[in-house]
Amino acid sequence: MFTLQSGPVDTVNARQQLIHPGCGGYCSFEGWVRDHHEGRSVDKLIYEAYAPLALREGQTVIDEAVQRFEIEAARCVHRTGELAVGELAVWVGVAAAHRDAAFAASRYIIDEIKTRVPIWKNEFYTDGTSAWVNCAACAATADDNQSRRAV
Amino acid sequence: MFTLQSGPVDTVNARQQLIHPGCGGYCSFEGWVRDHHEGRSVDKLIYEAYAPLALREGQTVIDEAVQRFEIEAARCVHRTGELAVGELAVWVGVAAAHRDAAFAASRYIIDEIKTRVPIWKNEFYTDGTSAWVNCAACAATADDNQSRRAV
Amino acid sequence: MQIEIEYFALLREEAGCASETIELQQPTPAAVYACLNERHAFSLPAARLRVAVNDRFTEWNTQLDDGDRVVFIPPVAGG
Amino acid sequence: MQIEIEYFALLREEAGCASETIELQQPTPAAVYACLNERHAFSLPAARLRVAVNDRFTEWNTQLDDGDRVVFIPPVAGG
Repeated sequence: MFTLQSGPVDTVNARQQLIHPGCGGYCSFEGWVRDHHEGRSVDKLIYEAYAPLALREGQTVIDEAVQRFEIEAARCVHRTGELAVGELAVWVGVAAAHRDAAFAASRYIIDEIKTRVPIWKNEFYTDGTSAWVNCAACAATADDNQSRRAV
Repeated sequence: MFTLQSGPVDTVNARQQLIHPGCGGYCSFEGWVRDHHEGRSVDKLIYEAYAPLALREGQTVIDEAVQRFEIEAARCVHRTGELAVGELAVWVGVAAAHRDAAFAASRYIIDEIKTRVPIWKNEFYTDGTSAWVNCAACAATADDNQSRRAV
Repeated sequence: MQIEIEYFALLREEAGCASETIELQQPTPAAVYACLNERHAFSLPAARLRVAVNDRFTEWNTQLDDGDRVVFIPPVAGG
Repeated sequence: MQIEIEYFALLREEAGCASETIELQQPTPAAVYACLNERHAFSLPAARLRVAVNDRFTEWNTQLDDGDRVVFIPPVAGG
């Protein structure tokens, strides 16, 4: 199951949903808001999601993981809105009979979520500027000023 | 930090110890007591540790992970004593700037803990028998009766 | 035909609005983006974007129907 | 020399005790295990074990000192 959430994620409860007596391995990944990115000091960030498609594509990623790996269940929760440094941005949990599959599926899910699901990250730096991550590099080829604008 | 614990593991607190503002990736692995093992139905198990050496070797594994991978911190807690199906037997947590290192170090730690740290698992089956896991296969070459005895 | 466009992230900021409607004959996502790019001078070329129609990923040369909702998707950055 | 042996897991069950002391001239872990194996008929050959002396992994041919504590380590199964 893939969900979007505008408030803090209850990881204890999210993990609880995956407990199953046939499972011997559980792997979880969490993405936290770092205080730096590519050498710049980060103050906070805002995640914006194209919700209907993000939910559909996120669920497709989960379904693919269940197909590809010998796992019992997998979940992913992604935050939207404003997050401070240290806050949890994304949570992935996978339960499986064995650890190989739990690790592999966890990794697959976070990698695919990051590259396929329409969620964007607006990073706000301590110097007062901000940038849409990934867009900055692309847009730089066209016009550097558009992507690193004053707040 | 590597620790042994005879009661339930507080994974929420254990995770909390790893939170660091420079970290963007957190990977955790949990080993749970499965209700089956190699086709046999498991009732409960007992972990026995050679504590002084287990603590030393467990800490060596953690130190190696910190040396080998670009991680900020890692912890592992292993249970001892009697565990029911579904209980957490081992917990690993790793925080890093990036997810590659978090996943790799988590995997390294659980793999090494399982093969190097002197902790033994006595599995009790629903048919009333029990076996020391791993020893059973080794001992089988000598005398199969010694390793699968009535409880 | 009337096509509705919804904007997100950098494109929303550059368009200066969250959505708008344009009128085009025999529209495709490619034609819609070219038209809007004239208006807003987006910093992202179409080659950097994906496109969704009615909340599903779609090809750039798909024929659009009246009332279709189109979203141009800048490089994503979840996680 | 007096050597203390501590047993764990399968070896503890097969020895029928958690620890014992034996007396040997010029003892090594290999000699100690051979001696104890005569007494207890362990199901695990030495080749399947590791050995620790005073809580550190050690080689089988290490010369032991009086009062050393030896632990024979069956295949582990943590996690």
